[in-house]
Amino acid sequence: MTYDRSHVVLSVRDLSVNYLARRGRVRAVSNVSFDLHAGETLALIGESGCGKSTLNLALIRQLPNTAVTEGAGILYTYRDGRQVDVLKFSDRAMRRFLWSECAMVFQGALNSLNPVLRVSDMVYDTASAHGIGRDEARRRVLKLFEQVRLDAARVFKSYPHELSGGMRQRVLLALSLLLRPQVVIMDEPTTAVDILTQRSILDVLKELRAELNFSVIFISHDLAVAAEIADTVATMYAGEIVEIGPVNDVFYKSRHAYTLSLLNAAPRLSVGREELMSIPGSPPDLIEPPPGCKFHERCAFATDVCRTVPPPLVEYEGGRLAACHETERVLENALETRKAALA
Amino acid sequence: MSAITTQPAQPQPQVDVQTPNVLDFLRRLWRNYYVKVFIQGLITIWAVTTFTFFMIRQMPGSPVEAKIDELMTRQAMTYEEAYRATATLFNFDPDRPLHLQYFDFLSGLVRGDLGDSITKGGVSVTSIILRYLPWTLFCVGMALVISFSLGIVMGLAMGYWRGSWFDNLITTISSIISGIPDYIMALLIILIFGVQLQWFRIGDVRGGVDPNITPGFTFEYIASVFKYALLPMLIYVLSSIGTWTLSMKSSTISTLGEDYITVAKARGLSQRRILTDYVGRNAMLPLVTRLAISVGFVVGGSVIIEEMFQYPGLGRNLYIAISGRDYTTMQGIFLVITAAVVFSNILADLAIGWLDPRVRLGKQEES
Amino acid sequence: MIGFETVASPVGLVIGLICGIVPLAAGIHYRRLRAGIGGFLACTLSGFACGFLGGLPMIALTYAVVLSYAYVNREDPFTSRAALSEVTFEVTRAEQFQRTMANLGKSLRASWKALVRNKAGFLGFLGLAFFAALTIFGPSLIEYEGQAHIERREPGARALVAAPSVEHPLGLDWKGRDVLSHMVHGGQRLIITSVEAGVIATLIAVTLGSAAGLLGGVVDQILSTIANFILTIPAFPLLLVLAAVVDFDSDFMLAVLFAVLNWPTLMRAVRAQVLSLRERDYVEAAVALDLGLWHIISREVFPNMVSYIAINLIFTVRIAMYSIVGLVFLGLVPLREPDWAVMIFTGRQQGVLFLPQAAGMLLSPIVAIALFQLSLVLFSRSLEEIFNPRLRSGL
Amino acid sequence: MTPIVELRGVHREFIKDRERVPVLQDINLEIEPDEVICLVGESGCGKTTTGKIIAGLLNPSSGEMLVDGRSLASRSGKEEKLLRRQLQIVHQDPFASLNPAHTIGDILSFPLRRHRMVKGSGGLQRRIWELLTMVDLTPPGDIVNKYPHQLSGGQRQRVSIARALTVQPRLIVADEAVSMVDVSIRISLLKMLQNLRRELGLTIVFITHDLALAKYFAWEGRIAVMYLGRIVEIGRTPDVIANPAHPYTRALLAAVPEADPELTRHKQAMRLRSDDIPKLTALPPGCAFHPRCPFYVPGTCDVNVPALTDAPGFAQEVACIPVQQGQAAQQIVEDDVDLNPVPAHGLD
Repeated sequence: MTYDRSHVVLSVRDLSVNYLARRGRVRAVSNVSFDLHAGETLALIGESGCGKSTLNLALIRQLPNTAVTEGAGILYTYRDGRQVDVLKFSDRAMRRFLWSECAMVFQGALNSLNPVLRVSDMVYDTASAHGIGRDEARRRVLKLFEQVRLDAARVFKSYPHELSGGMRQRVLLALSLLLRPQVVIMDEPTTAVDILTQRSILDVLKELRAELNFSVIFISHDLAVAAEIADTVATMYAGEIVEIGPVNDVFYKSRHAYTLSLLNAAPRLSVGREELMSIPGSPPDLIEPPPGCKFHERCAFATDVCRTVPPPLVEYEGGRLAACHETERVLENALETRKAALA
Repeated sequence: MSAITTQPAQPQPQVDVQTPNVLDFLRRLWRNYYVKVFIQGLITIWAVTTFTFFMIRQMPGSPVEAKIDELMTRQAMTYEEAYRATATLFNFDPDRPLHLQYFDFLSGLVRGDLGDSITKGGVSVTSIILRYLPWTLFCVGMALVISFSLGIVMGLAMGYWRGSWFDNLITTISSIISGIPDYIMALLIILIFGVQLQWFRIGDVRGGVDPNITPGFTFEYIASVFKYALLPMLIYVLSSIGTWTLSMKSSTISTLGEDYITVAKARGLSQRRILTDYVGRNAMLPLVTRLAISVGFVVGGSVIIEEMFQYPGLGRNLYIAISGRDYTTMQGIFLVITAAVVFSNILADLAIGWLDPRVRLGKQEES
Repeated sequence: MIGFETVASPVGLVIGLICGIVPLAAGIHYRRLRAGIGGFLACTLSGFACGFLGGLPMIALTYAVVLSYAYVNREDPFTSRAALSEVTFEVTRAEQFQRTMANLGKSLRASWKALVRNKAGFLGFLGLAFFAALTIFGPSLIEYEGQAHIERREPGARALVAAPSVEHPLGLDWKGRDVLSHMVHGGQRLIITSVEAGVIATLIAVTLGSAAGLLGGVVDQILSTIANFILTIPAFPLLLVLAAVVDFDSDFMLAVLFAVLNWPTLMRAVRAQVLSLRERDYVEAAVALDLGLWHIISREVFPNMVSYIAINLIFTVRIAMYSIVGLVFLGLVPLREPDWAVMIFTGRQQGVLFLPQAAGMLLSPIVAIALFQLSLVLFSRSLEEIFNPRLRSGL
Repeated sequence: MTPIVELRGVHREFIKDRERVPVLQDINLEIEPDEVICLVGESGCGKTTTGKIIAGLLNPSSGEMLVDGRSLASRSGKEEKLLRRQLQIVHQDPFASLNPAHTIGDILSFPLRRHRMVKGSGGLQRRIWELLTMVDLTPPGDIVNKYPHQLSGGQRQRVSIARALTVQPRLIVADEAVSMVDVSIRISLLKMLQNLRRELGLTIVFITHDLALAKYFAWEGRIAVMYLGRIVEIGRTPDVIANPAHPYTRALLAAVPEADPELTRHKQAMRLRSDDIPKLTALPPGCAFHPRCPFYVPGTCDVNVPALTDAPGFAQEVACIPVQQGQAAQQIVEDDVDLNPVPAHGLD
């Protein structure tokens, strides 16, 4: 997949989110920065509790009241070149911005649709909130439904519970593209569906992207799905982006120990017998995170420096960033693994 | 090549193409959900009525005996004479075997005749019910509508702006008033505002309407009806609104946690639209069932409140009938209340099916 | 009924004092003086209130709490970060007993913390404690005035009933008797009967609901049909009829009758709960481990319904009190003094309802009943937190 | 060797809304002692029901289950209970499989006490500590007095396994036991299960929807692929993965993305004739897969139900008539999935 590297659509600068809990401050997301280019698909991968869902809700400012969002800015560039900071929007402006510029596909397909409304009602709702007439909305959505391989006329008149899980997910996909946004955020869109359904959703997504050329932030814990559809991959651990780069580089030339560990723990179908490595321990407490690198307690490469000094996010060639003290050793290890796999 | 073993496909279940007969028709009728529920309801009403019929006749002290004693002492009749006089007066024969009385009652019931009141000679039970039912319906029904709609709106607002001063204030008040029984509340209001503070005179609003005003569709009459119903209505509202408010609040809060609310917000819908069609409509669903069920209990009114305010409703009449051992009236009022409860349950079912498409589908599949 | 009839007695006080020595000694031994003294006082009071037998469980609990404080600073091998090879598992019976008691004490303290944390619930608890103290200790402190006191009539006054004064803080009733004495003596029967009614109804509901849920099939169908049938009958009017049919000389009969009419709602809820709990994975695991039906009921299903049942018990007690006071108010049950409800009834019957000076006589029982009901509602708020281990540990 | 568990012609129906739902049809399966067998398939294929039947939690509607070569019904009540106890299950959801009301120590002590597996309270505590150490929950003293909600998903799953081990089972059904825990925890759980299998001589029935995981875990064992209540293919794991016979298995394998960008992008998908999965209440006649199958032969597949037998060119058993007749084999090899593509993108 190719995309335009010169045009940045969304630029997230130093974003942090803290939850106020009884026990203290939960640092769910800390100092996250990244750029999303036009037509690019960025996969955020990480385990549950790493902050990826919080990050995506922060981007569209839909976090609950207990969360405090801080940051230098979420800069968005309109098609006409105007640049705005999403964090500075008024509520009204935010409502206009949402969906028409940045739409979302959520994880639970059943729960994402209002059970008492028909699909058509939800389409009209969305359209009228953004000043689009019913006929226009209908015309657009029927076309989109066909593009996502749905029985357009029937689905349009259905209630959510009358559709299967895969159909609902595709309805959401179509609905997210109704206003032709530049950015679509997808939060684990294929997690709750079966393998063959996942396949058809991924295929549809690829087709739509080629045709409509929108940018995608794809959130997933599934490395395989990320490997298939992402242009750029960002690994998140304990609320931070620890590594980011083009998909092949991150997968074949990992520079962060956590990314490498995740890859070594992922079984592959088309490789014969394989030895997988488990990651010891469990993710850290986000209220009192460990000092130094947050991953050091579970890391095979950890040294004394890792236990005390938090590693900075360093830029390497080819748009790569990684926050790891032992990046050279990790890279060496990754290259060896790759060589062994190819042999 | 290995031998291929195959099994014949299992035969398709055959579609019933029998000629329709009565049994078949009944079976299909039974399969219709609403017909089934309706018939079940009728059976329940019959069972409850039978139960109350025999229960009521177990009550010690019959009205006839009381009357016979009175006639014998006052008019110096013999027992025989007094007995016959009472029998004609009461239109009721206490010596008639119980099961025959029961069959009389049932056959009357089938014809829509509930018999005559025992203590009020010549007045039919149906006319008593028709005379007093509207008062109760008006007073309690109005109160129910007010407290439900107010409760829904307030609960929705409280849940949506959770933790605001409005929420905290109303939650506290609701918890307190929902914890106090209705007649205790009535007494408190009468004693504090009526007797101690003298804001109103309780003696002025006893009964259903000012007896000096001629009934009619006049402003004066209607105003009087409202004036007399105001206090009991206020008490009904106060004693039930807390529960509605708190239930709606918790229902709203759990609805707000649903993904589709977040999605609706992410779609940029206006707050009003989200509040009504997304939060409100879904949060209301569990309450609608309870509303429909409460409608059934409207008919009975509250015996104590009506007695306290001498309000001419069914509840007070039931109390009078019980004290006077007026079997037929008691029986009639019980029947009306039971029927109301049964049918409001069916109504609840219908209402939820109407409001919630998921349930609608379930019904169709079942039938 | 059981044990509560014996109201506070001096003998109980002596026994309580003696038994209080156990926690006191434990407190001194483990250098937990405050807990020890608290335990001593608790024993003394509970002994005083309920006599020896009623106070015995209280004494055991206080001892447990004191021990649990003692265990805070002691190194228990079972909670240390030792590895398997470093621990000896053989312990004496006494040590075992102490550990069990300490664990009991810990969970009691956790419950107390949960109770205190919820402000509304704690307020309700204080209210209930007040009423408990009033009805348990009050009667032995304030003498009951059963006889009329005509001599108290003010010269020129039309009625005996009088507003509150220094001598009679709540005023005089229509016979010139002290309202305060009636308040103190008149709550016990009403409260106990309501609680009895609630407990019986809950027992019926839980038993039948569990049976219907666990056994299913025909049993379930029959029980559910009966429940639905009773639910259709308007309960309070039927209670009015039954009040005439059944002879209400005994309060217990009243409670039973109420319970018979009011179990179905809770029964259906319990049934639904059991049905959903039965489907849980941990129940299935218990089946696979062949732990037996009794274990599944008592250890897997029941503990997860306790808070639900307790909340419903309180709700049923409220309804019971509502119905009983209502019956008295309508004059449909035999009236016996002293009783809060009877105070309201006679006040209304004697026509003093609209006399401003009768406020003390009428408002006292009304406010008491309202406050008691309110306390129940508030208290039920914190039950969920007390019984749920997840909420209790304050996560 | 006598199979530890054998299913013979097992059918299972559920009644839902007065309709019979045939969840399992004609399942024949022999599970050898010490073996790892994986049941894979999409939701609704009956794998969990099969697992529950094997664990003795459900009885077949018809057909029978044999334990050690004899049917359970032919044994005395006591013996039956003992045998059933030796078949244990570990559930999918770590948040639902432990009772929130009890501490971990209590949860483990119930079966130990009930079946008198230990002596005295000292022995009980020692055994609990041993079990926790076995499932790598150390130090045990940290865990015994905790409630389930104080543990992480992975830790809870370990407790579930320890609980199953209390009764010294011979077979454990792991029903999606790792699908709800994180990727980083998953492999260590699987490794622990493998170790336990080796040390205690356990038989493991591993149920999963994740083919890659099944391949990893059951490499030395067998895989059974299920579709709409039937086993459509069964054989040694390397055979099934490298050389799938049934078109459904092929479709599944082709659909799974791989955690390797080049590999996964060069994978060729297999287009099915339909995306709709038939309802269990309205199963198509003949082979249930025929409405979706790309190799559908009219007049055969929609009439006859294929039996699970050998097929030419395959080491495993398969239930597909065209494959059994060797008709589809050539066609499949020609235009189907390239399962082991050489990555074009190397180490540049």
